[in-house]
Amino acid sequence: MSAAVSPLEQMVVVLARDLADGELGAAGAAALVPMAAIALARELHAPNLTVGGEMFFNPEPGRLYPSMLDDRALGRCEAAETFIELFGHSHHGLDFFFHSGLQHDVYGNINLHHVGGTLHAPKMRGPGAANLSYCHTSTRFYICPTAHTARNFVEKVDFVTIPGHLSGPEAKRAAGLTNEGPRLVVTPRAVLDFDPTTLRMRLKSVHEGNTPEDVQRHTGFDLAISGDVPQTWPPTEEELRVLRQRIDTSGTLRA
Amino acid sequence: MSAAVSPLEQMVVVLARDLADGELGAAGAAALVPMAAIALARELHAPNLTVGGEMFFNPEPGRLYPSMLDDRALGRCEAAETFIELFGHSHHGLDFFFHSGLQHDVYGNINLHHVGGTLHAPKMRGPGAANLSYCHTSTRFYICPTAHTARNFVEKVDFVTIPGHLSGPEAKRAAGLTNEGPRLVVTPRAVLDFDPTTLRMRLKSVHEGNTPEDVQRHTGFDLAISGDVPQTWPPTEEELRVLRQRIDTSGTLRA
Amino acid sequence: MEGQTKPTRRSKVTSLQDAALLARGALEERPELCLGGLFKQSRPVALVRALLATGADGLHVYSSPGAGYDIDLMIASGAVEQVFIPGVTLENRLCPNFRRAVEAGQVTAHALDALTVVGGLMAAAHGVPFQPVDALRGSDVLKYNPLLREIDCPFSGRRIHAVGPIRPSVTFLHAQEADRWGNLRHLSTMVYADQLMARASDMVIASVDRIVPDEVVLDDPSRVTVPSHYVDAVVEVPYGAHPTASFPNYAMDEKHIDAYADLGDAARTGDRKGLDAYITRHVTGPKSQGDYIEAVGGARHFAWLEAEARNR
Amino acid sequence: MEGQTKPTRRSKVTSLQDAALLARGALEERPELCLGGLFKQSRPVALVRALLATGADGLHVYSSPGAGYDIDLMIASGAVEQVFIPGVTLENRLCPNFRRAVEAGQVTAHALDALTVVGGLMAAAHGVPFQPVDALRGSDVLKYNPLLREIDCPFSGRRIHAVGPIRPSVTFLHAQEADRWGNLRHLSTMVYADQLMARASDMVIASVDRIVPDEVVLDDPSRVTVPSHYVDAVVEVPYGAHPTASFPNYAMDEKHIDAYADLGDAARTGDRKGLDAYITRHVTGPKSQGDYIEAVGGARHFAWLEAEARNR
Repeated sequence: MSAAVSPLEQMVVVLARDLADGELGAAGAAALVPMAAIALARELHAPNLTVGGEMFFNPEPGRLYPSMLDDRALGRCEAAETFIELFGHSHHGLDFFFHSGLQHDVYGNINLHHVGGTLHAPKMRGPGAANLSYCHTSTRFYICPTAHTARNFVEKVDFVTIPGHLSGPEAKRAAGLTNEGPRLVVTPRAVLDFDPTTLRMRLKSVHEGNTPEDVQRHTGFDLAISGDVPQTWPPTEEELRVLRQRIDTSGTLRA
Repeated sequence: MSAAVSPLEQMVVVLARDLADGELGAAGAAALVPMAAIALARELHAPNLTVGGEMFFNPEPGRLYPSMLDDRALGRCEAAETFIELFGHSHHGLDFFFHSGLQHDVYGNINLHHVGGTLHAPKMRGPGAANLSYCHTSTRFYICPTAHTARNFVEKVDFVTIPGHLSGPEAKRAAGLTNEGPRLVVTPRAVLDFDPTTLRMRLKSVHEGNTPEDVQRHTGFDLAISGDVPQTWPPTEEELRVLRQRIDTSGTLRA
Repeated sequence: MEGQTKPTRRSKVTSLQDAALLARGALEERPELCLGGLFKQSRPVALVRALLATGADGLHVYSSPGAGYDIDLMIASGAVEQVFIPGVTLENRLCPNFRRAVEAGQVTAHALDALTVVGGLMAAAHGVPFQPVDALRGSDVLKYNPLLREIDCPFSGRRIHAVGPIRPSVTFLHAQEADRWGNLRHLSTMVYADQLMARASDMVIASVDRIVPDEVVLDDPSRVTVPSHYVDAVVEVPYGAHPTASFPNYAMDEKHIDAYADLGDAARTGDRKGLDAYITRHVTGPKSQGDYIEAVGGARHFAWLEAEARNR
Repeated sequence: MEGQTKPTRRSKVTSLQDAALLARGALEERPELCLGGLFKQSRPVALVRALLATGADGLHVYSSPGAGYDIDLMIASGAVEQVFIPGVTLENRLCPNFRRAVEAGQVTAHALDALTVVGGLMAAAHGVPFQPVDALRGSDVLKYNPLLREIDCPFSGRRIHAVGPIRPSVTFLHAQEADRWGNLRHLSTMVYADQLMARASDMVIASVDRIVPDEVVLDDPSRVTVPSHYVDAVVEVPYGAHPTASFPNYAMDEKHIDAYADLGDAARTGDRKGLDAYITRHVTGPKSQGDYIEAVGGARHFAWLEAEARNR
């Protein structure tokens, strides 16, 4: 591959590796990176992975689209359902889902409603979110914002739109969140996961070209870095070839 | 018209005349006579009458079929829905519906479950019924069995599958049956309606070739006939022409 | 490149016999079987016969809102313990074996209605603990219906009904087409409650008139009535709905059903010979669907049913 | 034969202006408007513009699960009082007028989620007093959501949620085709929540790309997504969804929406001139859809959007 690996390509590859054959999952609202990850997993090791749970099954887009709510992206698919079926999927849950927001906090909670002020007198009003159920009816979810700054990674979100681990194991149990919740946070800079005891976010690996100190500087809470942080395993030749030649044919992930 | 009017044709015409333009209604399980009545009304005076509420809208069968659950009868229609929509129709109600059963009693209650014995130790087990809601969520319904004997018109049904007027105004109110319920009983022999005070069935008119005494003899309860009972208004030339040439093209109602 | 073989997507296409064994296994765990189609249309009869041939018994059978030939045949074969079907009829006549077995106390036929069964399937499909129902009044069915409960409506304050989830262990469906992944296409105008049952059931097995190439599905995804996600196995069975119809491909075989019902009525009044011979000839006897097709009249007979389906 | 004229079936086809006045009248009784489509696809934008041109205000607007350009334009035009839409976004950027008006306290934007709105529409469509919801936990939305209630589940004994019926006064939909009676055909792969909204609403008004002959509907009834029974008026409006898409006929006009959002962002930071000019030019100015089409780029521009819809 001639061109350098882009941060979004690195994100796609990390996420794709974590999806297993035979699973059922959907991309969520910010679909570009998740859809590429799902497509890559299906091409490489998970041909029985089903894209479903958002009213359409197994779309075959000719290229990547920023939104999956586009008939160009999903017009060619295996089935279309309606919101009545989405209601059922939301209750039955998926194996995996993807989320990102205006703010993400140390427990993986996500805010899409407001930054500053209150809900009905916000300093900055966000878009809100449609689906609040998959974060806990699904077995697990991934957080994958396409930016990683000290402003969107904060100690505590101003509003919990999508609950992650709330304020830790006890709060999560009290709220009836019985599934895994957020498993990985994959950003353009790094991969983060959650300490199994405290459920606080921690740095798992940094992408090529980033240092743990860079990531800490762009994160609004203490990552408690101790010891060596490995580098994120870069895309293999094959991952990159399949991604660029068969999925991201228009180079959207490198734009 | 050369051939004599058949009892079923007379039934169709009586029912068609009672359906108004702009109404929404469905034929029910024993669809032959009701579908013909609806079609006749649409041809003659009710072009805006909608056939709907049973998962299909405005079918255009080429001829009459004994069951409407036949794609030959409803394959050509304006829309098909599913049982999810039927669930909604059943709650929202129609303007009219049609019922008939194994037994009909003096209050217009209908039995489709068992004759003799008990539900779980029946002497004779009937088919049961699918839709129990239209009898009261719809504005009114018609009872139109294709036989009229002392065995299927009884003082009291063995099991109330489809409630008519129950045991009269008080029982009806107590059960929360707030709509009109059965309006007319149209049989091969006569037209019957209900005394507005007692809600007991009474003879309204007899079809050509029948006397009030005939009808009473074939009815298992006292019709309390007093005074002259008029003859049912026979089909007009136009009613018969349209019915035979455009609806019952295969002569099923005369078979 | 050894050991690097790319995994491939698994087909869900199987044989009638394997499908029946799959169902049998699940039904031994929990005997709740649901049948798609409606009365004489799109009933999964070949799957029912194959299941009967495995000797299945003690079944609790659901269908909505009505069934006829298939449930009657299952009862005639001794496979059924309880019936949860609002209407059981051949439409032009009663179901003879159903009637006989219920009157003899051999089978329990619950008094139900369509809203209860549909509501229960909706609750299961939606993944909620119950479905409110507010359209049932005055019927004696309400005194016996085992699935319905009265609740205080938290919104209206009134007494209303509710039904808990009906989650069949196995649902049999018949559709006209599927791809090899199990995406079903109903080409008949009516799809009955098939979509709802598929979304409510633990296991779904479908017979289809034919398996179509993947592109047929991808070129018109709106036509897919049951996505493969809900389907566990699909079997290509020519005339798999016979003697019921599979419109627009072939019509119901009313004469066959009537002749069967005559045998059932004879059995009801004491002479079971004809009925037993019927079961041997059509259910336990045929080694394959090809045998069955020959037994009920062969290619010429089906050509006639095909012509009849177009004759509307 | 005088006085004997056979009554004829009434067409539901009307003009954009008459449709807007019909909606306006109903919304003055009860200001609950629901919008079909989803984000940048199949939004009934021409109907929205026509309604805005009547000077409608004080509206409570529903859509599910998300909306963008149209709700933002309605807010920019001062027509909206409350927003009951889970997600409000242009997807690639925030909705500027929505954001400004909510931050300024001029519009109330309720915190909701899709299951609440879909559940409420389901309850209304089904005719039941509420819909159980059992998939919401841990979100702050649950503290504010005005439509959701906690109930004791009579089946599971657990605390679950329930939502009462959402019955919009008027729903605007955009479909690709309809017949003159108002039977709608969505030809896009996705039909969003349009079918549910139609079945839940008191009044439904649809714009379509074209009116088709009766036979088109009768020959393929399974394609009808919203039967005319639910539809009160239908308007043939070329490019009636612009600047959103009407697949497979034309794609979304992303550049138009972005340019609009730039004007909205300018208004948000103090300069409303461009936004006001936009509204005059596109909403209050055009006398007809023909004028609007010219104002946004004319036939050549739409030929490009048509080509883009095929370019996938």
